[in-house]
Amino acid sequence: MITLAHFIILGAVLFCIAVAGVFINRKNVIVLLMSIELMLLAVNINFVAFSRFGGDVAGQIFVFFILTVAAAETAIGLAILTLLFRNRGTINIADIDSMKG
Amino acid sequence: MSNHLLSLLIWLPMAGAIPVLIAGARGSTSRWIALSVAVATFIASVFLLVAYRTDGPLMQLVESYPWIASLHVNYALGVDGISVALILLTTFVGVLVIVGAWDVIKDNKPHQYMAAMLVLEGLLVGVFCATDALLFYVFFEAMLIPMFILIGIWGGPRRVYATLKFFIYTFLGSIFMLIGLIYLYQKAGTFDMATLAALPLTMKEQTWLFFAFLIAFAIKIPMVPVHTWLPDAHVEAPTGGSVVLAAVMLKVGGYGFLRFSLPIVPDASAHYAWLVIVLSLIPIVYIGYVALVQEDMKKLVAYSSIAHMGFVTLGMFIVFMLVRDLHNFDAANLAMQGAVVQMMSHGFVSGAMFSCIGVMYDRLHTRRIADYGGMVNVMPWFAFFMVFFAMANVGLPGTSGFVGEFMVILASFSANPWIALVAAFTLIIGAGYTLWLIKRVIWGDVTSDKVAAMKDINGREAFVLGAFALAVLVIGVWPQPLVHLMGGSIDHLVHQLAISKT
Amino acid sequence: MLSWNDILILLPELYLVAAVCVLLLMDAFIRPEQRNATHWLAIAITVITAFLVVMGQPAGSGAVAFGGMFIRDTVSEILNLFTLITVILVFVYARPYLRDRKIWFGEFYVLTLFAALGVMLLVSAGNLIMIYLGLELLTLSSYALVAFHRDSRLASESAIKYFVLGALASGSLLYGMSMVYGATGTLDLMQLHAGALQTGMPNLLRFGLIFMIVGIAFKLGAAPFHMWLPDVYQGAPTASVTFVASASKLAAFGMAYRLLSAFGPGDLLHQWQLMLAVLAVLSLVIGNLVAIVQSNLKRMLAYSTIAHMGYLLLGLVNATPSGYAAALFYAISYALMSTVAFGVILAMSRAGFECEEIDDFKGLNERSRWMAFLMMLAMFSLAGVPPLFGFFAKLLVLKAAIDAGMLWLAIVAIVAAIVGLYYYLRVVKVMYFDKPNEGVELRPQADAPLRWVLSLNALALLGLGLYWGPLISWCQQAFAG
Amino acid sequence: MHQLSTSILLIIVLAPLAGAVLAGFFGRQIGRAGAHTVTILGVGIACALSFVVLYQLVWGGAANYNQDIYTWFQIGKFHASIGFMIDRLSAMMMVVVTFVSLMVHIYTIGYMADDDGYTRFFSYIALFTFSMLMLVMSNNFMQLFFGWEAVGLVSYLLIGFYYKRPSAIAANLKAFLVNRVGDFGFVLGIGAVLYFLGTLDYQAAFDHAPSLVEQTLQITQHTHWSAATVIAVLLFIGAMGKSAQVPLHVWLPDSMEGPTPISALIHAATMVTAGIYMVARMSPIYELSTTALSLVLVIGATGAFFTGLIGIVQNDIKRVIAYSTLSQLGYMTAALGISAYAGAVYHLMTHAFFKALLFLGAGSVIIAMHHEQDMRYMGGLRKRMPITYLTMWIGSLALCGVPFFSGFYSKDAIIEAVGETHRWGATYAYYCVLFGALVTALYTFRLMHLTFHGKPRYKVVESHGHDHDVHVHHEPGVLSHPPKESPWVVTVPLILLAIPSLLIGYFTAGPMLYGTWFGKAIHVQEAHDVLAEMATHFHGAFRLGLEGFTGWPFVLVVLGFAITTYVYIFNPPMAGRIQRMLKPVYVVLDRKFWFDEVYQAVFARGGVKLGRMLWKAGDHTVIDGAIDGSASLVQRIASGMRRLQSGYLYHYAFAMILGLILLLGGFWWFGHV
Repeated sequence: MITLAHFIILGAVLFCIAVAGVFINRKNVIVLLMSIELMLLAVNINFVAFSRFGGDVAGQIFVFFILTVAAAETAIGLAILTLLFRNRGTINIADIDSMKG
Repeated sequence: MSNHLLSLLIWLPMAGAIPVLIAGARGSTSRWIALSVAVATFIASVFLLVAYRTDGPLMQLVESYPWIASLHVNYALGVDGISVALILLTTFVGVLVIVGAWDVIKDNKPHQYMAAMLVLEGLLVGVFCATDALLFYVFFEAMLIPMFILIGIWGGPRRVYATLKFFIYTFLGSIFMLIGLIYLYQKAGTFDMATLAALPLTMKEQTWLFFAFLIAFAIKIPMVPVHTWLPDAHVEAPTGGSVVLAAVMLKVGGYGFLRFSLPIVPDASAHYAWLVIVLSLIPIVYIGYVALVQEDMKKLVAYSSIAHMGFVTLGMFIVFMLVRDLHNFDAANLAMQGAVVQMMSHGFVSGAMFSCIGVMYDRLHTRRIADYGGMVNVMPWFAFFMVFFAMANVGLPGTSGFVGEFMVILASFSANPWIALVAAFTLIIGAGYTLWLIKRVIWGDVTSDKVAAMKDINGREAFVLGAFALAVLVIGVWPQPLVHLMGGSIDHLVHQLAISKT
Repeated sequence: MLSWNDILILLPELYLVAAVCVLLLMDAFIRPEQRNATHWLAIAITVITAFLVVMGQPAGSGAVAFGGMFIRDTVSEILNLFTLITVILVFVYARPYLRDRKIWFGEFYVLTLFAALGVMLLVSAGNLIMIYLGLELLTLSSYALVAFHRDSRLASESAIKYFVLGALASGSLLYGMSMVYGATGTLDLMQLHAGALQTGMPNLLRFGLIFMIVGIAFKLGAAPFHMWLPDVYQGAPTASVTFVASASKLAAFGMAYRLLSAFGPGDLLHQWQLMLAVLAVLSLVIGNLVAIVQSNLKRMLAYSTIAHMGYLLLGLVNATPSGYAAALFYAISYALMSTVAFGVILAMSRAGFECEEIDDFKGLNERSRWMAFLMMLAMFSLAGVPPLFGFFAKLLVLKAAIDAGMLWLAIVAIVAAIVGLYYYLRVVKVMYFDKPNEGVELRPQADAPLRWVLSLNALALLGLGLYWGPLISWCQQAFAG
Repeated sequence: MHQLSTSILLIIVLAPLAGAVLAGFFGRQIGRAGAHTVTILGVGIACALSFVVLYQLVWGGAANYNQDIYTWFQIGKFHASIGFMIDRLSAMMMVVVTFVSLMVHIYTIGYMADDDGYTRFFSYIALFTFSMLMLVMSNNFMQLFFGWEAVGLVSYLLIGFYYKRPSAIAANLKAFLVNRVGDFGFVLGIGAVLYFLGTLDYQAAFDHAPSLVEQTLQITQHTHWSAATVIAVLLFIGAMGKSAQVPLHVWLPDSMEGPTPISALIHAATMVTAGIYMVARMSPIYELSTTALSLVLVIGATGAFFTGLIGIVQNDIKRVIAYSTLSQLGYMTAALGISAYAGAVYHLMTHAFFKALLFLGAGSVIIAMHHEQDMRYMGGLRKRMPITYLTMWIGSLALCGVPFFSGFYSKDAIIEAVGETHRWGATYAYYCVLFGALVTALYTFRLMHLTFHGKPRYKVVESHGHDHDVHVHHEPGVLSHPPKESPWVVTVPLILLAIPSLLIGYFTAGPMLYGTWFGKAIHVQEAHDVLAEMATHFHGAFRLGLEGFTGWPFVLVVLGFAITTYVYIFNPPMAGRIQRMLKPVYVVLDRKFWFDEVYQAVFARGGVKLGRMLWKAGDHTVIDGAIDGSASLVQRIASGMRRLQSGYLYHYAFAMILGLILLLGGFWWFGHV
């Protein structure tokens, strides 16, 4: 029997993987975008699960919005990425440190 | 007009700063405007003397308008005898610093200098007549800005260090007071100072508040060990800045004690009076010795200011011993009068001393004692003034410097002879550092060609020094009018202090 | 379901959407030389929106539209109004800057107005979904604004940093929302309190709250979620930063207020109060300390923002109407102060000269007395020196903290203020006490609207300092009842 | 009984002040003659009116005057005012002050004729006269202190009159500071008066004085000091400063740096006796404390003998007289100490005349010697300046207390009275004052011999023109002109002073010393009244004079005369031999008991060293160190913290995660409550 707890744990695991991806990854900005996408998916799983088990449809509607916004977000992310590559010739995270302190 | 006399005194100089700035740096227009504004303010302040009735109610010429209605904060002004005296001091000095700076900063943004002075004057008057604690605080803090600018732009080589130190030090002190005021507001629901003075407070609350106030005013006045900003600020400040700083701004600290520490937290003040007394006595001896070895004239006078202001706090806090332990109200009145008269007198004397140093500095561009010597040979009139003010600084009877010290020493003998003993030590050490300075600077043979080429004071300088000298002499020879002016207010305060609030 | 009334309530936002679309279209058809038309039209749109905001204000405690999705009350009115005012300021200040750098495109206006729309939706949200949508509209537009200078290495770097961290933060916010939804079964802010009271999963609720606070703190820029702020302020075009520093702080306050107050009184309240207190302390300390060692003025202002958000949190911590009012007052004052500071930077910069190093301001008083004076007003106001506006804002938040029984927090705040004083004074020192750099031409832009509006903006700091009674009454009234 | 007129009293005070102001501020306009005219006029009026006042009081039947002129301050019941108390004591002082002052004014015309600071000098001495009158005419402690300090100020200015001389400006600083040590006690004394008696008014204070007996001052838990003793001792500390009592006497010899007329006026005749006058005035208080009186007695007697000893080895003619003044002040103080206030004041008066005479005479010699003051280069002047010589002799004999001279009546009375007293310390004091008479004779006759007798030891080189204006000697004892008698403006005052020096004792000793001439101005308890006891043996001044020839003091004076005459007239090399023989003693005296050296080391250099230490260690290291240190600490922490902002995205993200964990952890710890 798959309970709510399983979904929540799955969501939490995905969220943690996503977060880990953001700060452990030191190479590529693309991977960051993927991690962010993953994080939103974790959230979506949570919403859907709560919606389903709570018998309230609002959560699932929220998920639609999240998916839509995520698409826009990714678009902007990729646009910035392009810009970055154009200006600096690299998308290596470890190289992006001209401002600090 | 008399209904809005206080507002006029505050806002006239501040508004006057605007045309001064507009008039610009060229020519003397801006200076003439500044001078006429300052003179007008002084004349207006003389009307205070006419309007103020010594037998009248405690706070007079009251103005009160809601400022922040929803917080019950008022633009509330009023004066008692002490305020009147201090306002007169402020406006008097205000005229003299503008005259004193007339030619001196001619080439370095004179209009900004004059404007800053006028703004400062207005704010200082504001401090002395605010009867709402928040309004007081606003004036109290705001005057840091023009002073900061004055020292920073027209100051000496280390002006930046000095002015930052001055600003941060003072800000540090006052912001603790702000916390205390907010706490009081929370209790009383108002910033009205008279209400706060009547507010019952437990001993614990009073203790916290007392220290909050103490930090603020101890730094301002200043007391050991938070005094080190003063010598630095004085040394670097332009002459006018030093004069205002010493003559009026330090008084704000003493005035703060009178208006906040004493009436609002009398029990904690009484309980910790010993602390303040010790902190007042230490400078009299410690600072006296430190002043003795200064090589910079301004630093020496700055240190002597600290020692003299020790008498102010001493006088204010032995009141508690006198009224609470000994029930000697006459001596308490004497002590309090002494403290306030000392404030006035120090205003004139230190202002004059700094003006004298300014006169020398303008000619030789150095403040080192060793660079001078034998001034009496080349500048006899100047020497006359300098020696006169030195004698006032020493507290010679017949000068104002004597009156306050004498009263405080007499009163403190009634409180505790040992306190008087230490306080009276100033007679020796004060004479030591002041007259040694005079010996090295004024007397002796001319020490260098540069000194030999110095010209005696001109009419403008003579006017400034003469005005100071007149004030010093009048108070010294006949202090009764001043004493009478403040008598009712001080008596009321002293009686208020006898009553416990807990 | 959909009624005319709902439309009327939402009229300013609806108008703005439509007008911005028109603006976008129009801009596509004009030649670059005619950009002024876009400029003035954008300003006109903003003014009209602001007018609608003020006129459309329903009496009393507010109105609700779209089944509780949208709340129009005095809080949203105040926030909307000041957001729109800052937008106008941004437009006026930015024009010469953008023109000099040849990035004077219509998109700037469109993006800024969309961001403003995001703010308006966010602060009027009555539902978690609306919060999210408003927030994303604001942030996505902001990302683009930050990256607006396409050829700038620093701008793209700051954009990517902003983007990644911002996405992380909104992920966290959403994750928190999902848990709150799970625990309470509702997305409606008005029912959240009731849901929280009868929840069967209090721990889940608390977890959710914490994750949401991360999102809020990020938006505010409170430590330790502040890391994006210095880099964005430094790297992004000053024109964009002006918006990010002012309007989006108003938005952040609105979001924090909507979300946190929704939980209502009770156990949870104490927890988020305490958490905000911790964040406040960290922000005050880190912001004020690190600002001291900055040499770049924009970066210094970034750290100063962090510190100021610490003060703002002092008001929120109080969690009573008067505390919220203090925080709102603070947010407004901060928005007005930072626009002046950035406005002066914008006014002093020229093509090839960003005028963003503190040393660039050396001897400004000798070159431009008026600009130096305006900057001085901003600095003293930021430092909290009376009689300027910033002081009274500080006064109120300190009072709020003390009223909340957190005297220690107030003392931390004032100690931090003393430390903070130093770097503001340093700017004044540089302008007034130092000699100008040799060979550097320090001259403000000759743009008349810029000069006039900037002067007005700066003098408002003084004016509102001298007479801030109506404003605080308004703020208090917003939260009363 | 009629009242003295207030306006007359005011004129007495204000006339010299007006002169001083005119001469001081308008010296350039009115010129030299104008300056001396206005000041002499002012002081002359004061002098004449003082005589009038004295006449009215003594013979005219006027009542004592005690009125306030104006209120200085009124705080609660405390009242300070400017006012006058005129009784015979103050009237006598007024006469002495104005008379001597007038003489000095006239004398100055001659003495300062060549000086650049002519008008300034007249302004100062007129100002001094004003101050001194304020002091003696005061009716309250505040004004007393005013006068007290004002005379100190003028003294300061006059000692430093030749401000180009380093020694002069060192001396005036020293004088002021040492006086301030005394004032330190004096102010506290006034504080004590106010505390115990609740008033600053003389009359009220004296009326309440008996209540002091029951009052004490708690010093520590178990120590209580008698109120009268406290007041008396504190006030006496003031007198020690002003009247140069051991150990605060060090300033007076150095004060001889000032021009000679003021040495006569201020540092011999009037100002230095202010302390004596003050104690006499306070007699109702002093009478209540024998402890304090014993202290006064011992200090006075010590000064009378030991400072006189130093005078024997001095070579500077003015310094000899200065030490003589110290010694005579010791006599007066000793007289106070045995409750013989009248004796002290009486000696004060006679001393004022003969000591002023001696100083002015010395000044006359100095003019003649072209400002050479070293007696080793004088000698044989008696023929060249007969008037000076003669008047100096009168002064000397008066000083030594040779019968019938004024000094005899006052000084012998003191010696005898000390001998008659049984107060603690009186025996010691008696031997001090008795052998003080021998010492007096030794230095006085040594001075006379060295100056006027024997062969001239100066050389006259009449060569290069008229450079005597510049008073430069390339070599000591070399004069460009032979010495000659001074002009009449100098000699007339000498003569006018010689008359009272010679006669006044004979005519006034009866009433003033042994009678009740002072009336209630001086209060002595019956048990203490040694003078009254002596009065029972008094049968007229003439008989007293005759008896004087058989007294011990006269024997000692003769002995002193014999020794000095032998040593300095008949056997001059003997002086050097004695000096070598008594080398240790000589060194002690020559070094003046090392007072100056010790003070210099401990107070002057020690103070500077202490100040420097406090400044560097306290202000700089500790306080500023703490402030600058905390500033740089903040800076360092900030630099450390900025490194956290590494610029790397993953660090930023990590910080956010840490923040999240922090909040979660906080929830874990506190959330379960």
